[in-house]
Amino acid sequence: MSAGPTDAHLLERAPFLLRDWLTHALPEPLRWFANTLIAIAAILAIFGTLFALLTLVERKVLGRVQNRPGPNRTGWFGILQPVADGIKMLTKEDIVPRAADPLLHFLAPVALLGFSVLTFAVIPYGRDLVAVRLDAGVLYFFAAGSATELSIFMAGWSSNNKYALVAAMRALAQLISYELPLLLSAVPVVLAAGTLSAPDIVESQGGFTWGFVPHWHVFTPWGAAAFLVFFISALSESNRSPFDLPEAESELIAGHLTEYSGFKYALFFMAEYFGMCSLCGMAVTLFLGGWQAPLAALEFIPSYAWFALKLCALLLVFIWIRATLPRLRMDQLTRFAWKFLVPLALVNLAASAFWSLSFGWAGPMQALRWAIGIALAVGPFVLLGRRLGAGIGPRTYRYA
Amino acid sequence: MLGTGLLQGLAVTARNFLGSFYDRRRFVTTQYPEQRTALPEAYRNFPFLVCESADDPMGTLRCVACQICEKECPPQCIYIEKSKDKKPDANGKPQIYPAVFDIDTAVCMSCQICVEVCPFDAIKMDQVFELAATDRFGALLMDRHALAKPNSYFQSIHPTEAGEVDSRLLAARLAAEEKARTAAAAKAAPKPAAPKPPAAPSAEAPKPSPPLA
Amino acid sequence: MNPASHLWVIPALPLLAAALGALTPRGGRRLAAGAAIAAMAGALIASCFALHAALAAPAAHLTCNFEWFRLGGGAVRLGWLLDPLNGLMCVMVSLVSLLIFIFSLGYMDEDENFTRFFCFLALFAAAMLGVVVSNSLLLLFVSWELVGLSSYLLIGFWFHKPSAAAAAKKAFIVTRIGDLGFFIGLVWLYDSTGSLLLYDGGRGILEAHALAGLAAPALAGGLAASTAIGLLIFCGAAGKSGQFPLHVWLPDAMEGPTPVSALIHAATMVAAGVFLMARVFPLMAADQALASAPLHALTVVAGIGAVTALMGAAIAVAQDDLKKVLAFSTVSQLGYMMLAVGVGSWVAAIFHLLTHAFFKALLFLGAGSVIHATHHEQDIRRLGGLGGRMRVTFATFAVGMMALAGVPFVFSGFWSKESILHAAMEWEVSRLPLWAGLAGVVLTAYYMTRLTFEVFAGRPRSHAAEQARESPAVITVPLLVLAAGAILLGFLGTPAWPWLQSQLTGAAVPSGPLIESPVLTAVSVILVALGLGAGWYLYGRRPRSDAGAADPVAAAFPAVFAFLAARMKLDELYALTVGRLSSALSWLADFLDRRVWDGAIRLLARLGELAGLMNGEADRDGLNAGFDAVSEGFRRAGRAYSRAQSGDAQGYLRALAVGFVVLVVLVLMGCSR
Amino acid sequence: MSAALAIVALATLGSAAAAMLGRSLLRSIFMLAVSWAGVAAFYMWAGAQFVAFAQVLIYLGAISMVALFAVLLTRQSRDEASPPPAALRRAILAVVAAAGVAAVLLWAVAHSPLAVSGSLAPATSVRQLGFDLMGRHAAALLVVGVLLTIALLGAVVLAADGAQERPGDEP
Amino acid sequence: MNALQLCLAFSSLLFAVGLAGALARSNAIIVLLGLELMLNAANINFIAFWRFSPSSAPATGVIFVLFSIAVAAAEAAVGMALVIAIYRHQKTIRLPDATDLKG
Repeated sequence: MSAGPTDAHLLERAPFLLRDWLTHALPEPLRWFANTLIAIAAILAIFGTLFALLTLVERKVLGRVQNRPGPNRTGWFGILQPVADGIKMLTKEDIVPRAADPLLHFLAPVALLGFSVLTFAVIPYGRDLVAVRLDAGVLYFFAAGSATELSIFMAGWSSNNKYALVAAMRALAQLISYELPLLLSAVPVVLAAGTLSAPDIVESQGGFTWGFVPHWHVFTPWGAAAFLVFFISALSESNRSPFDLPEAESELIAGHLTEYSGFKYALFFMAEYFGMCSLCGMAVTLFLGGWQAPLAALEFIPSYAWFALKLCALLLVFIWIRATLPRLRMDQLTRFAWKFLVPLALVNLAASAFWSLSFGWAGPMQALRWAIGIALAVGPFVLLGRRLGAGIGPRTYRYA
Repeated sequence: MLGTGLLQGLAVTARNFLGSFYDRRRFVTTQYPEQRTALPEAYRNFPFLVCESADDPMGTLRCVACQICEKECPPQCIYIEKSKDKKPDANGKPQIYPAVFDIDTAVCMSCQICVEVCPFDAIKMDQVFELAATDRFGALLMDRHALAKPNSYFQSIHPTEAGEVDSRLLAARLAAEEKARTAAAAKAAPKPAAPKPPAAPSAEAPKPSPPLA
Repeated sequence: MNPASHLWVIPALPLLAAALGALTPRGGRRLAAGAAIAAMAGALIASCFALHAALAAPAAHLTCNFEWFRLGGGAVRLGWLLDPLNGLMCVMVSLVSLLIFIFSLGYMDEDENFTRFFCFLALFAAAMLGVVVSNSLLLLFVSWELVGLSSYLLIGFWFHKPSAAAAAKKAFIVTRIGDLGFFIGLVWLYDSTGSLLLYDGGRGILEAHALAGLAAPALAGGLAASTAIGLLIFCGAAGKSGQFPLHVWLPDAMEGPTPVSALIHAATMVAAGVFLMARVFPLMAADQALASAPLHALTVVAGIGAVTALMGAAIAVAQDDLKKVLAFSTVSQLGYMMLAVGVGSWVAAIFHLLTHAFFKALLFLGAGSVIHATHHEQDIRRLGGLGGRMRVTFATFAVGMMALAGVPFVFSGFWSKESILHAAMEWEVSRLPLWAGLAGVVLTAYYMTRLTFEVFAGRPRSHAAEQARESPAVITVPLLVLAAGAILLGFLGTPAWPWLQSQLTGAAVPSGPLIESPVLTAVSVILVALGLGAGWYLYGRRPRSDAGAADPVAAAFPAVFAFLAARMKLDELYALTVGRLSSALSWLADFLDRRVWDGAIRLLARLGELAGLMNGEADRDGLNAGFDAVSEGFRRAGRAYSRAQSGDAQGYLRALAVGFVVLVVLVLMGCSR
Repeated sequence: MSAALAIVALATLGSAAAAMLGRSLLRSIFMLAVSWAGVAAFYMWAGAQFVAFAQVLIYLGAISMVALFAVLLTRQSRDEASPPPAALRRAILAVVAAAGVAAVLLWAVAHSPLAVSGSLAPATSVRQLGFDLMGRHAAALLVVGVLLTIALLGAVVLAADGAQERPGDEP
Repeated sequence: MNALQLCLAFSSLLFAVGLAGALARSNAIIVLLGLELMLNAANINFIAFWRFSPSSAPATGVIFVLFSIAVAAAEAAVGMALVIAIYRHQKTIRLPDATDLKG
């Protein structure tokens, strides 16, 4: 964490001022240590709170979508529901099956939460507001994210329960399948920005065309396609509906969480929401301009507020999708990844390469550039979609 | 094109989400403990024992402890002990009454067989559903005091069926009174010309009433 | 901004259309055709701009070179080139292609693989334009091969016809033979100059520095490397342009749909060879300065061209198939162009190339119109009498025929042919090309007259010809446009106003009198008149009455006519020589295998057997025990060794580890001692 | 500095040894994952961040997954344990061979004149790495890409069941 | 013993552990993973020499390790596929049983 922007106004500098006020009295090496600790504490506190709120908001939104009010008993509008849930989770009995592998059974949620939290380190939450400024930040993010698969498998295996094991295998297949498009859809951004460092990627999205169209990657043809692929893969990577096969409660009880209760279950829950938040944060960073304001006139609002706004919007879309779509089948899931997302991401890579190469085109060539770019994004989508949807019609029932 | 269906679905849910804020009629739920919806008449849950008056429920139970329901109950949740003595029933006729009549609501499955087999219209289906208790050993076992509910209650929850039952019982009582009067008259007039065949009103009465569904 | 840097748009547009066509399902006829025609129109517009830019500075070779990829230390560089030669070729190719595309709309209307056809056509045009605009022989070669591929696809478009499939294969293989030479030439060139860029600011292979190095007498016999390389490249050009030894694929290629024939024979594929020669002319001519060399590359080119010109014209005299006549006429005209290159006047070659493209495309499309109207009747003996019914076709065909025949002063063919003959006359090395050219002139006029009278005069000689109707506008409009071109184009390069020549060479050519050498012109006009007259005398005076009647020439000279009709038996000759040679070689190999080697082995075996016999005798006589012991020892050793081959992977790994340790220890002991 | 190295090394070696000794296959793989993470930590220590992340991504994210899949797909395998004498013999041989190799290597390391220059890690930015990969080592990168593609195709072909997809099983 | 030698010693020991595992265990998967450990040990050497090399300009060591990791990934994929193929044929993944090509 650096000293923070010095020329920005007070609100923008508020986090840094607060930190410096807390630690200015300490001698140098200790101060660095304290600063780091404060960063960790801040991330944990903010995202912990966000997690708590998110569980409530999710239930409220799901309720609204289903024309119900949602939880509204605990506290004003159910605001204390997360607290109640937390107390319930913490006071529940922690059961470890006798046939389980106790060490792995214990380690799985811990490791999962650990890796999920690790991914927060490289996301830029605001101007200069990033915990660790890494040269290869995006790579770090995916490396830490990919390690979560191991934890889920650990949970499924160590439970020694057939449902949990099936869920673990599903989780493996699903996460491996969607890791690929997730990475591939991030590569065009790296290509365009020319850096693997998340703060630099956000910086590269600054500026406006004609004063009101921000230079976010999602507003380029390849960026829109890559965002779509990234978003779908992120849904799958965070085991969210409609890709929640590992915990498909109608088939597998609770999947890899079947044998977990009490605090460990809460840890899993937390890790999943953390994963969701960090993936959304990365999506915001890569495609939605990170902490950049959408209009030059709105830049007086501090950058971290913009980031939070975008993050919350994406999370709401996650919830919205959960409220809408039914769960896929396993073969449909993998088919979708390998036959649709991966080719789309690969073609999109070429599209973004074209976009970078045609950087200097101007005037009527700019129109041509857009036409080709859009064709490269939409054409494969339509063709692959037709391929994917071939043979899927209204189902005919033989005996009905 | 791929994805249009998804977008349609998303539009539907978004409409629901937004609509739920300004159109209260969309809501399918009620705030239960405070707001209660009127239960439909056909709703049935757990049996109760019908008594004639709310003032003296034990004295006016219709049950004669015939134990048919106890024997028919599939999960065997009914326990009955006959009384040693007899008490006059609603018609004034002395009858055996249940000294103990227990139903274990933890076991009862609300199948209504006890109601169907009862020849005395003494046990009927209730509409209760808030039977939760904090004591899982005693509180779910209902004794006859807890089970007894007046006929007026029955009238209030199942008016159609109750009216039918009442009219039938009234007919039976009238028939019995008629018979008693005839018998008294016969006792007064030593030679009855043509003694009426002892028609069994209780057996005759249910005939016109269609079986209740 | 360098206009050459946008040059890639020209081939990219039809390529895009081809890609779109490939992705279009069979039903999307409108989409595929529309995309192809729109792309071609766009390419035409872009070509016009390019030409405009090129004419602004005719002498400058505008280039746009870029690095394709870098492997290790070296980089492969490609580039685009823009000069008047390129620009003219671009405009010509895209204009003729556009007209042919439009024509195909009508011609291929009933074909079920309509979309595929347009996809191939667009690919072909893209490849050809790629050949034209590339500034690197490598890129040119790649496009060149793409041209070959798409011509294969197009000739074999009706692949369900065995003859079409065979013709496609033949075209592909024969041109490949030439391309092999081309490729070797390229490799040699790259080896000796380190670049394949044509113009590269002084470092290109067509620029003085590289040429000076190449023209030195480096090979045996005082030959220059440039002679050998030039001849190798000429191999490729000869294959594509149907020059004498490799021309056999061209007439067979008529199996393809007629627009394809027009595209291949008029505008593009065959022109590619001549264009290549003109493009690398500085390289070809580099050895001219070397007076001591026994052979100059251009001499060979001129010779081959002369032979081809004469031979093609002679064969065309005796063909009965409408398109075959035109095909051999193409061979002959290409011979003229090569002749022009060979005698040093590549400008005349390009002039003729341009005019020929128009009038030959016109002729082919006219033939296509006839074929379309008569439901694929191509035999001229069974046609006839179409002049009255298909007036537009007849008129435009007549224009094309007169242009090809070289009817003086009005038609473009006359002017371009005159410039070639004039160049041939001024060549000092030999007069043979001139004689061959003059002989070709009379033959050309003769066979074109014959063709026209057979097809359009007299009365219909078959049911199909009786039923013929004029073709729709989509077919006739391109004909009219091409006819106009066939007339007007000639005036760009008359000696009195040598605009084309000045632009192509980049230096102002002084305008001379309209007729440069009156004697030569008079001779050639007389020869044309002779040819026309002979044709009219034999075929026009009394048109053939029915399809079975014998040809008047065949009646007079049956042997000669049959020889020519059988294409001078060249195919048979190849079958007899090349085919026979390869059979002979395989027979020889088989014989060696069966008799010689087998015999030797048998002999050795016999010897071994004998030795064994003797050995056995000796063994049995007393050595038995000893040999037994030795062989038992071998067997035991083998068993021990095979025990090591346990199939146990870990065992191997273990052995490796132990071996490593032992080795290191041994080495250390050796060192410490 | 060296203390951090020692801790990383001990953790890596310990988990690797535990993985190689462990009875349970799954636990072995998890221990190996720890050991790979240790190697990644070593890379971090040495200042090669990019390699460290690549190590985590590929070893923890991919290779351990593949190994887990292989274990699960071969779960019905006959009992692993060899007859005791053979297993013991192999184990002893293995330890002897490995110890020999280790001894030789350690001896070589200890007796080689290895000079350490510069206390700072050479600064290699990701950008520089990218330029190197795409520039000087472009050919190698191409070859490795082809190798990976072919290896993956080969793996699919090897592991694919020969049975045809049943008709009518489409969604 | 300086830092470089420490690193090299670390890699040697890791190599030995991997070798021991590859030699001692009969399960093909563990053997393959032992090989992976040995590869990792080799990579450690590259990084160590890169880290302590006198000429710090080229990132050859790092690039070598990247390639090595890629090759290791390919090797693991093919190896596991082979294990599965062997399992399908022989219903076992014990290496000592896979001796069909025994001489």
